Amino acid sequence: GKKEEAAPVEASAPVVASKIVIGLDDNFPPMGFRDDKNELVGFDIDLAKEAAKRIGAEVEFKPIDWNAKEAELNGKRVDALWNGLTITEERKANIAFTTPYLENRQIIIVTAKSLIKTKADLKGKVVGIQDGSSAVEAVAKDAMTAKAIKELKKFGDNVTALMDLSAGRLDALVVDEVVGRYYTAKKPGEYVVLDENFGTEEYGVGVRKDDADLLAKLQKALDDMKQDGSAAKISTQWFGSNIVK
Amino acid sequence: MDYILNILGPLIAGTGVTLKMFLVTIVLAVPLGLALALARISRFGVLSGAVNGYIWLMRGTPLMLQMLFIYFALPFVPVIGVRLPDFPAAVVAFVLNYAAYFAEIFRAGIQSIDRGQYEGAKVLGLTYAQTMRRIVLPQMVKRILPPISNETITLVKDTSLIYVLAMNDLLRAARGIVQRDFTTTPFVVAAAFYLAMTLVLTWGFQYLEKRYAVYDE
Amino acid sequence: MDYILNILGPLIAGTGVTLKMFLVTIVLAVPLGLALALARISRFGVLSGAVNGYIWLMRGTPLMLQMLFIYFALPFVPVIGVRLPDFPAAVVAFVLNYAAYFAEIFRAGIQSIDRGQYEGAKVLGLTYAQTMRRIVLPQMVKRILPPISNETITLVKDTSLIYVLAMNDLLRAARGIVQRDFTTTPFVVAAAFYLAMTLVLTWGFQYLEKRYAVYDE
Amino acid sequence: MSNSSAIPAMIRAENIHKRFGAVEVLKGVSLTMDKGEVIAVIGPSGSGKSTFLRCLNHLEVINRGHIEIEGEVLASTDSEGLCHYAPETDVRRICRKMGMVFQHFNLFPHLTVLQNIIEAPITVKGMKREEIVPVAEELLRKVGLFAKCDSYPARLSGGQKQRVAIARALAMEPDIMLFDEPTSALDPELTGEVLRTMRQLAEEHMTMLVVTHEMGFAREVAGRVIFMDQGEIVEARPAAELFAKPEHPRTKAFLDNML
Amino acid sequence: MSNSSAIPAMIRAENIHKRFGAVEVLKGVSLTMDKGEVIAVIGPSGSGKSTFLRCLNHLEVINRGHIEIEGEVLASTDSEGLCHYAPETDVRRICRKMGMVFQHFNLFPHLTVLQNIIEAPITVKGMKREEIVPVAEELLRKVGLFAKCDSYPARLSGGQKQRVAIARALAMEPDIMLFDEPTSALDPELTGEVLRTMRQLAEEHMTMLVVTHEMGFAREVAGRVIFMDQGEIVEARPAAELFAKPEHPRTKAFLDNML
Ligand SMILES: Nc1ncnc2c1ncn2[C@@H]1O[C@H](COP(=O)(O)OP(=O)(O)OP(=O)(O)O)[C@@H](O)[C@H]1O
Ligand SMILES: Nc1ncnc2c1ncn2[C@@H]1O[C@H](COP(=O)(O)OP(=O)(O)OP(=O)(O)O)[C@@H](O)[C@H]1O
Ligand SMILES: [Mg+2]
Ligand SMILES: [Mg+2]
Repeated sequence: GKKEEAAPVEASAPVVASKIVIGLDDNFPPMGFRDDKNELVGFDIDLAKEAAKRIGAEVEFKPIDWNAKEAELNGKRVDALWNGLTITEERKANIAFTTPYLENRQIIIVTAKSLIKTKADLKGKVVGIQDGSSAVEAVAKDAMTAKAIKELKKFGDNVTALMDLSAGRLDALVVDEVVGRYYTAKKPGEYVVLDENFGTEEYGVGVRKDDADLLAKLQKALDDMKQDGSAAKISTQWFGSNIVK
Repeated sequence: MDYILNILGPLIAGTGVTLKMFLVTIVLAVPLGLALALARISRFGVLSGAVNGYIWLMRGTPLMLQMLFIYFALPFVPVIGVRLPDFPAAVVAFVLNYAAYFAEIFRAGIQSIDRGQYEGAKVLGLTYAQTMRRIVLPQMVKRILPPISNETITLVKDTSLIYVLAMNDLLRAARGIVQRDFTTTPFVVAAAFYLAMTLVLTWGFQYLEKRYAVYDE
Repeated sequence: MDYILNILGPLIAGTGVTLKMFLVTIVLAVPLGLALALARISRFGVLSGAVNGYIWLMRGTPLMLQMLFIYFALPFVPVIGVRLPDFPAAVVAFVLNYAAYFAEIFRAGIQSIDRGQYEGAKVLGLTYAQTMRRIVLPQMVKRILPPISNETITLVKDTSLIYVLAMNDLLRAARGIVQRDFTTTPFVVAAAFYLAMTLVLTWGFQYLEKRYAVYDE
Repeated sequence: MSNSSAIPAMIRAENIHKRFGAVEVLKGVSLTMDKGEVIAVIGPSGSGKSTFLRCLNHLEVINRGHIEIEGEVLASTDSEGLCHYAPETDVRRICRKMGMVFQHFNLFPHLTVLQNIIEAPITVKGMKREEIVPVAEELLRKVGLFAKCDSYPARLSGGQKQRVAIARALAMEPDIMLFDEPTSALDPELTGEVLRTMRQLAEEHMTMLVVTHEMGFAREVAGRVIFMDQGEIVEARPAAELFAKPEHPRTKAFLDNML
Repeated sequence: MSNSSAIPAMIRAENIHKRFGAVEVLKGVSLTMDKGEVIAVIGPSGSGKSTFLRCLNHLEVINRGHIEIEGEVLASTDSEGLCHYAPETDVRRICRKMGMVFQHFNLFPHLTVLQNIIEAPITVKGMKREEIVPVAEELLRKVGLFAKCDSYPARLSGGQKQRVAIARALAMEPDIMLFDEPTSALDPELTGEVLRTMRQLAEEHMTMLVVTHEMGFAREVAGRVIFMDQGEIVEARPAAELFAKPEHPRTKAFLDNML
């Protein structure tokens, strides 16, 4: 009986998106995470709420395993991915993106005592990244450095990687700037962000490729929010300045 | 200390998820396991063989894969395919998996009952079903308490696997806070919670063992 | 089919990690578990109590937390603190954890040996150590094969926990490819690999059970 | 064969054959037993005594032969040598006419003495607790164990267990009692109590078929004694005769060894 | 008390007291046994026969009293009533002078018959396999079980198991053999073989202390018979005398019940 159930979803989704289910990694501060009351908060959360309001749709945030984001989206378990989702060529094959709303760099974090000052110093070193994050592709793209480093360790999350960095088993960590800055701010003086990075990339909201209607609506809402300054306000609230693009 | 009080909220919520998962699994997997065990020892070769294969498959592959399969792949399977939300999907996977483990324990327990008990019941005129219900299964319970207790304690911790479906059980709640606050204190608190749950279970099973100790064998 | 051949490389590498983890754990945890079991049943109350507490702690908290503790927190513990690389840290955690489970199985096995066996050995002049080595332990092996077999099969799948220390076991290798290629085929292949490993283990234990069946009890 | 107007035999077994794998354990055993008769079956270990008893109440399935209990056919063999049993519900009903007491008691360890006795009357006969409890208590008084009503079997001595087993069988009101070496798992001292109970049953004209090693009991209580060896009945005669002068040399050798 | 110039008694037990919790099971039992003597211990169940035997070879620890084996002190009680045992290695050496045969055989199920017998001589005495195997084979021939050398105990009948147990004890060349109801777990038919083996040992002048229910054996083989009841020795007299006219009414009542 599953076909009957699935059919109305397909039929109704493009017409009126009365409710948008947004998939996110709820362990991804400061974009989306849980506060002490166990409620979802974060920059992307606020942004998405505002956008939904403008579309006139109800919004539901559904925590997903970030590793399974494509399956969640295309299995119609969520309608949009909105959680610091980097726009990449590979992902474009499976996901339709809005235009970028944030610019992000893949920064390199080392300990304060570290002798590593440049990308070149990573030669022969052990470098960590979060598995499934866009840092994986960013490092892979820089073939020269990728070849030079001794080992690329893929961690389940960035905190484990940072702890390993502190423990000295890891020499450097490549991570999204927004995330990296969040953590380094928690332990002032312990970490240093290198000047060089693994490139700039852009965050966008992802929807199913056949869901053109939702994409258009989200795009319009985002554009409006950028223009009337409400996006800037949210950014200032979370990052202390407006970094929205 | 204040910090611990602050994070207690999400951790208690996580414990709720863990307990809910645990209880629902136990309540469903035990009867299913018993049914599988009875099918496994039945005289119908086909049934017994099928159950045997099922048990092998369930015990031979990781529970995580089973869960991912039921969540993501099942909707595309013809006929039986159904798209389950996360909690029901996790429950189905856990129940199917643990029922296989329980079935093996039940089977061993049933088979450890002396043939004399069956013969004693038979000469009194009890049917096979009556013999099972009134004579064999009640005696089995006593014998399987230790392995069931083990499996149950394992289940408490196994529930944390539901993180792959992004549900916030105790362990994942703790990881969430660790990532938010960049400190390992939540892990220590979570460990204490797990120990407490294990302790309660251990006591529960000790009580049961004592109750069943009124008769020796 | 071609696709499966393509992804076989990383999956086989992952299987290697899984097997290495599995074998090292078994080889170390079995003797440690035996030592713990003997300590547990010894007449020295303090030793027995300490081991009891250890087993409770190890079985009561998630292996993942134990692994994180040994990897990250152990270096800061005074005296015994040591900073272990990932594989050794995982091995230590697995061995300490599984030794606790094995210890309980061994203890139950030893205690199931009839008192008459000890008395028979004693009147012949065997010391306690000789009685254990020559009479009790060899008989125990036969009885513990089924639970040990269960635990071992569980271990094969448990090894996938080492992903938290960023190691690429079979399951994680499969997940990696799934994410990269956006297809679930690698999971199916991984499941087949797990089934194969389980099958080999099952056969191995069946062989052992047959060998020990030369004597009944 | 059985004529409905005559009083049917309690047990009529004819030409029973039983194989375990390739080994023929019963090679054509026949026995007819009348109401109130007490028959003792003796013979060396492995001669098939237990197997014969177990064939009578369907604990073993025979390969050939004919079994009738109180005129009802349990199993029969057709002209082509195929053995047929009655339908399952009939088999269960017919077998309920026979109570059985095992060498190892086979009490239910998780039930108290009283519960052991009332279990089958309630479950099988559908009796009410209030009906059967007084009966059970009466039976326990009879075997001298009323005080042990609420004990679990593990707390009883072997002799006490066996007497509970007898009471349990009697609670189903069987017409025939089968005993398979009821005292051979007991210490010699505890044997007496059980034999006393069995003697009492015989005095009340219970039909009893008893496999036993207790020659004293066989001599005093049994009307007929059957000597089995190697799957056959070698001699079947009144007890006094058989013990006084056994006809067959095998019987003689066996009795010499036992006494 | 024991004079080193005289031949010491094989067993000298004096005033043995043994409590289990609050229950006093042995209330001052004394016995002196000379070389080559065969003594049977009889008495009702629970009278302390097994406990007494087990105290002699340190399977139970006494609370009070004095035990000497071939002149060596195993346990003694000082003037303040405290009981002392010899050092552990001495205890082990002294107890090795006594072989013991249990009611339930206690054979090692994972070892073949031959391995059961050679295990202790190799492990305890450090003998070589080549030395002990011929001895073991000789012993097995003696008890009539040479053909079963490579069988596992589970494949043997009860009587065979018990004879292996006897051979196993003899392989350690004890000076004294203790038997605790060696035939009471056996079918009556299988008892004979074991009793024959024990008779043979008695004929070879082995010193034997035998707890038994076999009155026939006690009467024929034992020099003295000891009747125990409620933790005390009630009567200890030559076998013929005790059976012919027991002095004590308790002995008489017991014998009447048994025969
Ligand atoms: N289930 C079985 N499978 C195979 N052989 C069996 C089975 N039950 C009995 N036998 C064999 O059948 C033969 C007769 O056994 P049965 O138990 O009837 O003898 P018995 O006269 O009762 O002996 P005992 O006095 O030792 O009880 C024996 O050789 C026995 O080994
Ligand atoms: N380990 C024990 N703990 C407590 N009580 C015991 C223990 N062993 C024996 N007893 C008790 O001591 C008493 C004497 O027992 P023992 O076994 O010596 O008697 P017995 O004369 O050998 O009897 P039987 O003929 O039944 O073997 C009994 O009442 C028994 O219940
Ligand atoms: Mg029999
Ligand atoms: Mg005794």
